[in-house]
Amino acid sequence: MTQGLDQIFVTFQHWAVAHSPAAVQPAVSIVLPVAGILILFPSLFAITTVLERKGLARIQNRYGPNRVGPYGWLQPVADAVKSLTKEDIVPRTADKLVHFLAPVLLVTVVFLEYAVIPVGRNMVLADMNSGVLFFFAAGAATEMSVFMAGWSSRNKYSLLGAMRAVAQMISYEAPLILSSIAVVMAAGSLSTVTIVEKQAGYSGFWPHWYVLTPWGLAGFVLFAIAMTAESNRSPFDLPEGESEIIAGYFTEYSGFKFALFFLGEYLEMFAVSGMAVTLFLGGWAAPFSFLTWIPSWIWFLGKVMTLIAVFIWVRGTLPRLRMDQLMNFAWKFMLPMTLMVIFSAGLWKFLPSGVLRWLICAAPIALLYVVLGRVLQSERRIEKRVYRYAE
Amino acid sequence: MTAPFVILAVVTIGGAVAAMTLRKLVHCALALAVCFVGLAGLYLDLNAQFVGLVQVLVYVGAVVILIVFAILLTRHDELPAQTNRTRVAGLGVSAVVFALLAWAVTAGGAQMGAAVAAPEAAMKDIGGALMQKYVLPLEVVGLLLTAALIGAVVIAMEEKKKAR
Amino acid sequence: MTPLNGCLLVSALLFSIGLGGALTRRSAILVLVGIELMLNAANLNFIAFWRYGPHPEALTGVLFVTFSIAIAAAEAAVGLALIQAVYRHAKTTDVNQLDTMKG
Amino acid sequence: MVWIVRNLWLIPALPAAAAAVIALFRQAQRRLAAGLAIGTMGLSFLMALIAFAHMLAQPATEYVNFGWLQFGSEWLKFGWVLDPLAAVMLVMVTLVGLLIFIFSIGYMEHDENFTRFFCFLALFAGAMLGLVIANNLVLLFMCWEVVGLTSYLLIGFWYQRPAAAAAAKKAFIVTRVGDLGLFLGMLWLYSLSGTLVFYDNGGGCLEHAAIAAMAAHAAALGLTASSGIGLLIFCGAAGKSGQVPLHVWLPDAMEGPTPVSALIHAATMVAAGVFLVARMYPLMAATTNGGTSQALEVVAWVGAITALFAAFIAVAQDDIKRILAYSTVSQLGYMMLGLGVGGVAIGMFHLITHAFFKSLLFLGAGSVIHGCNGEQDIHKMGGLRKLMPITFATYAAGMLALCGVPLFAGFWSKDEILHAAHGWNVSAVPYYLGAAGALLTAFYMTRQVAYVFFGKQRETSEAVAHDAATAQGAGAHGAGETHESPAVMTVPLIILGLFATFLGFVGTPAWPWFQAFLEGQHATLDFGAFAGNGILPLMTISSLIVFAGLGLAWWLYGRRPIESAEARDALEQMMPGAFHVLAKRVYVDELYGVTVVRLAEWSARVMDWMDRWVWNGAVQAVAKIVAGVAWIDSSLDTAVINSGFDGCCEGVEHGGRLVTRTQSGRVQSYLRVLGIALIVLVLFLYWSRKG
Repeated sequence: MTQGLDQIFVTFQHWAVAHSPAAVQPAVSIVLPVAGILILFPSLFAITTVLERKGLARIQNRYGPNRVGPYGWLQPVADAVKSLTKEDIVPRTADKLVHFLAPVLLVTVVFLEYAVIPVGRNMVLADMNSGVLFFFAAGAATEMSVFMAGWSSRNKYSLLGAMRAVAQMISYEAPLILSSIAVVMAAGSLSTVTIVEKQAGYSGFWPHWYVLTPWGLAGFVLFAIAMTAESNRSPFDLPEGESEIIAGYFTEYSGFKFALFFLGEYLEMFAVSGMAVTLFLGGWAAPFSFLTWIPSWIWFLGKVMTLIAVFIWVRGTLPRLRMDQLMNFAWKFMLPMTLMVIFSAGLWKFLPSGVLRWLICAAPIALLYVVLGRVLQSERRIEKRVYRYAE
Repeated sequence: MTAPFVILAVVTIGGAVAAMTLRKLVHCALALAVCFVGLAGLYLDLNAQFVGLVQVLVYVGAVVILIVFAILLTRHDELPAQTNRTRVAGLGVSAVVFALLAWAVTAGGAQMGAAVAAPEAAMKDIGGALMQKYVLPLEVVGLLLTAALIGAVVIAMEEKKKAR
Repeated sequence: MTPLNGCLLVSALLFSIGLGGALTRRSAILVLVGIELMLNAANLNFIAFWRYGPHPEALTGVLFVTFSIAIAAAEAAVGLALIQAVYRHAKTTDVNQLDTMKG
Repeated sequence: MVWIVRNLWLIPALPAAAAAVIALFRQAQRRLAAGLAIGTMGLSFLMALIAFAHMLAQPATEYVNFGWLQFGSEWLKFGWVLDPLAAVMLVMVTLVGLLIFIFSIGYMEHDENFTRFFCFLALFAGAMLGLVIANNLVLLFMCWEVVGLTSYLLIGFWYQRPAAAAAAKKAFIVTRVGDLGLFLGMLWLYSLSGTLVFYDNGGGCLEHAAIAAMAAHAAALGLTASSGIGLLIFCGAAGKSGQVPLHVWLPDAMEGPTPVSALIHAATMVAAGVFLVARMYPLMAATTNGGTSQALEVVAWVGAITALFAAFIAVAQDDIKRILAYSTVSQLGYMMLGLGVGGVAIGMFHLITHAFFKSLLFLGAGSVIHGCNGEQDIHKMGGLRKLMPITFATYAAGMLALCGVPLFAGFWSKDEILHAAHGWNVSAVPYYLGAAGALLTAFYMTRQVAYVFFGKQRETSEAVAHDAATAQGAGAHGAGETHESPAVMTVPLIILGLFATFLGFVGTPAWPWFQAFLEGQHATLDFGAFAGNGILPLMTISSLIVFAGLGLAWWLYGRRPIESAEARDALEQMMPGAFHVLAKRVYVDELYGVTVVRLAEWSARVMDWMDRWVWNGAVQAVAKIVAGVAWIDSSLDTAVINSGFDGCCEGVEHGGRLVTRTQSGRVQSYLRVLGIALIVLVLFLYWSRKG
């Protein structure tokens, strides 16, 4: 029973392939899962927008959307209708082709990233030899679309926003990739499926997730910070800092293209969350051995949504950073920390297991954290804020 | 000569031609990105998965972005076209080079490699080779990248106006 | 035409396009782009020879290209930094006007 | 091998490393420099104590050797040795050094070159400790020279003063004379024994096999080889330890800062000569028949003569430090005498006690000078007993110990030397010389104390201001009242005073613990030993001599308080001629001036003449010939070769002008040429393959 439920989508795919004409069988076996992804994540996007607006509203002590449908749950439908029917305005001086291509490229590339994320047991589009690499390569292409959007709009704010976004994404790509290298080292593979399989299995009822090791924990935190920045989410959302540069690189976008950017951003968020889950949180594996009867895809989606909830929570809590703080943080703090995480993962691999190994591997990370904290703080004098009032 | 190869080759060459002929520099850079993606596709088609993905990651994700930054930071007016003489000379030289190379390929490359069984470049093997046989080049490349990083920063850094 | 020859021809074409660009375009950045193209043409050759060569298990071509990409990244960074510095100095990136060594 | 022996090298290495680090400091980093020097010295002291304790538990000769460098098939081995001798020296040097370092903080506090001073001091300490533990004569010689270098640097520390610079040079050159002997001795020793390692599993040069061979080997002039080598080595020792006739540098060395005088020119470096003799004692004492060797005879005679000679000069000196310097020379003579007549233990015992009380006296003198704002003339002091009570008390303890008043440290050690001299089977004269020296010692010390601490204050404030202005450094912090020194200076004085008073009890005839320790035996307490061997009568006699000296001096100087600084010396009134000769230091310097220096000057003049006329003439002649040949050559060149060459040059220039046109500075034209070159290259390769 549980087995059946777990593999229900796989079984359905096999069934569909088996019952289609032989000529289209390969096409069907490819199209079906792609269609699954194309349906699943945009609908998650719709749900998430409502969740986010409601969650933020609660944090800010107001109601949030509550007019459309029961408790406002049909709000995304209204949003979709609105953006589809709005006039698509393109600035006269804009580079029209590039202006059009930018959102399309973004969504395309982000969808590509889902190819290597295992959504459940046996549920991955392409079990690539170097899946993690593919994921980051595709992610690197999103920078191009951001730049195209900003440049083609012929708007200073757009261009500034694009430059900021690209600088930020490049800067945080380094810690993002480096912190995942620790996992790659530990798993001995770049394949996402293998990485998840390495984390399956339990000691007693306790899982073998990488987040439960010292380097994994530090790596996960670093990865989470970097992926927040990579997906331009608060508190790293300066590229669209409305108080300074209106809406950043999509200032000149409206209607459906704007919706595509919006969709792209959320899909990117789901994708990196999915990657974080895959790398550190055991992918689709259940957190405790006595919970394995719940289907794997439910676990995966649950973990992703938990991370999304954290994203929303962080967005409602933290203020936006300044540009120089952002860069300093990436290069002076995140980068050394990730390097130390890699070192610690190497140590972990060669030490015999036990409490001592935990402590030895945690020590360099903690030490570097303290040292970096001291060094970086020593540069600036933290003083009590002084208020000055006009006469 | 499979269909994917032909398509990717056309994309690559088209991107390259566009990158070298378009008037607007940013368009050139974007065309260059297209060319690099096509090349990455060619690598994947040739079973070199790792290299293909690295090509995208490094060239599209970094080099093209770098070029774009350089273009935006060196704000300039549209440059007038080359004089005819230089253009003809340059195109002539490159055409002769191509003719020579194509002739060399068609005349001399035939004895090697009709279809061979696709070799496997497993990530593990590449990693092993990098860490064992090629560990010294790897370290040297690391050093080179560090030096290039520092050098690029030093060169491009705004010269401080001498105070006092 | 064998697949290898196809690859080599594409690579030769790519090389010639890069060379032609580097010879005719006036912007220093595009000259650099042309050089990048030539480099990539060489990389394509390596991969093609690795794929169709007698000893693919040695991985030489793949590794060479990996190193070459790393070096190309460094080269691009330094080259563009140089163009920046030159631009700041001469207020142009036209290679035809950058013909003096005096500062 | 225990830890301390394996790591004995750390004892010299620590201060030496500190010196290297301090050398990098800026002048302003005074506390850091002093802290580092004192800290490393303290660590060395602790390690020396451990080494000493180790020796105490198991007296033995332990050593570590390692190959340093290879030439041919020979290995030059370096290493260190720990035996009771080295252990005692280590403790003494580190303790005295530590105290003097601390004292220096106070003494040098106003000097702008404070860090440099500590750098030199630490370097000195490192080299001295290295000298003590060296297990190789080469290593010892290297340390010996470094010690000499630091001595030079520190004497000339106030190099702005011509006197200091001259004194530094003098010290360096005079000791070099002795070092030449030492070096010759080393060469001879190496040629005979084939090794300069002291102890090396029976293969060392101080071990039985080598010694026996050298004692049997006869050299010229009726000397055995071992005695010859011993005498040459003694030359070095005499230079370092200021034995007659090489003593002239030591009094002048007092131009250096007082802590330097205390550390280097009283306690440690000058004792290095004595230590060297003690270290080489097996070689020096070696005979085939068991009698007294010729080398030791010379040592004893030189020592005895020095002891008396220097004591005479000390009687008539005015400078507080100069008196102490001559006293040091005299006492070093006693040590040599002790070594010559009695053996290692007797000489070393006096070395150790002397190190403590003489450094105490020097530091006390330093304290006095510091307190009197740089004044050094004893005539201008006086009455300091009340103004500087701590200094006075400790100085008195040191003075009594030096005079050999019964129960003080100096009494036991000096008495032992006299006792050994009395029993010497070669001659009785050294004993009488020593006894006379003891009388004079008591006399001049009492004179000095009477001048400095008793009577009434004689200096005028004007003189103080003048002296303070001229004497840079020492106490040059402006004119002020005579005052007691700060605690950082008095505490080392008190510690040294305690040692000076009580240290002698480790080596009394009744309980000769020290001597036994050095000889690796066990000491027993036996009061009966006083009775035997004529000890008690001799002790009584020497006590009487001492008291006679004290009384005589007190009668001359202490009876009436000395009233004014210009008053003539009591002794001068009695015997003006003799006093004058002594005050001029028996004209030894002048003698050297008319003999050695004049000779050197004369030979230099001869060389100059030779250089100017003989060699220069030859060189000039050769130069003229060469110039003539060159002229012929050059005319050939201009006439024949140049015209052809000019033509070539013009051709090249034209060609260059043509080629220059291709260098337009345009990148793309270069690239184009490259492309064409590529085409040509491919075609060339193709054709060459075909052909």
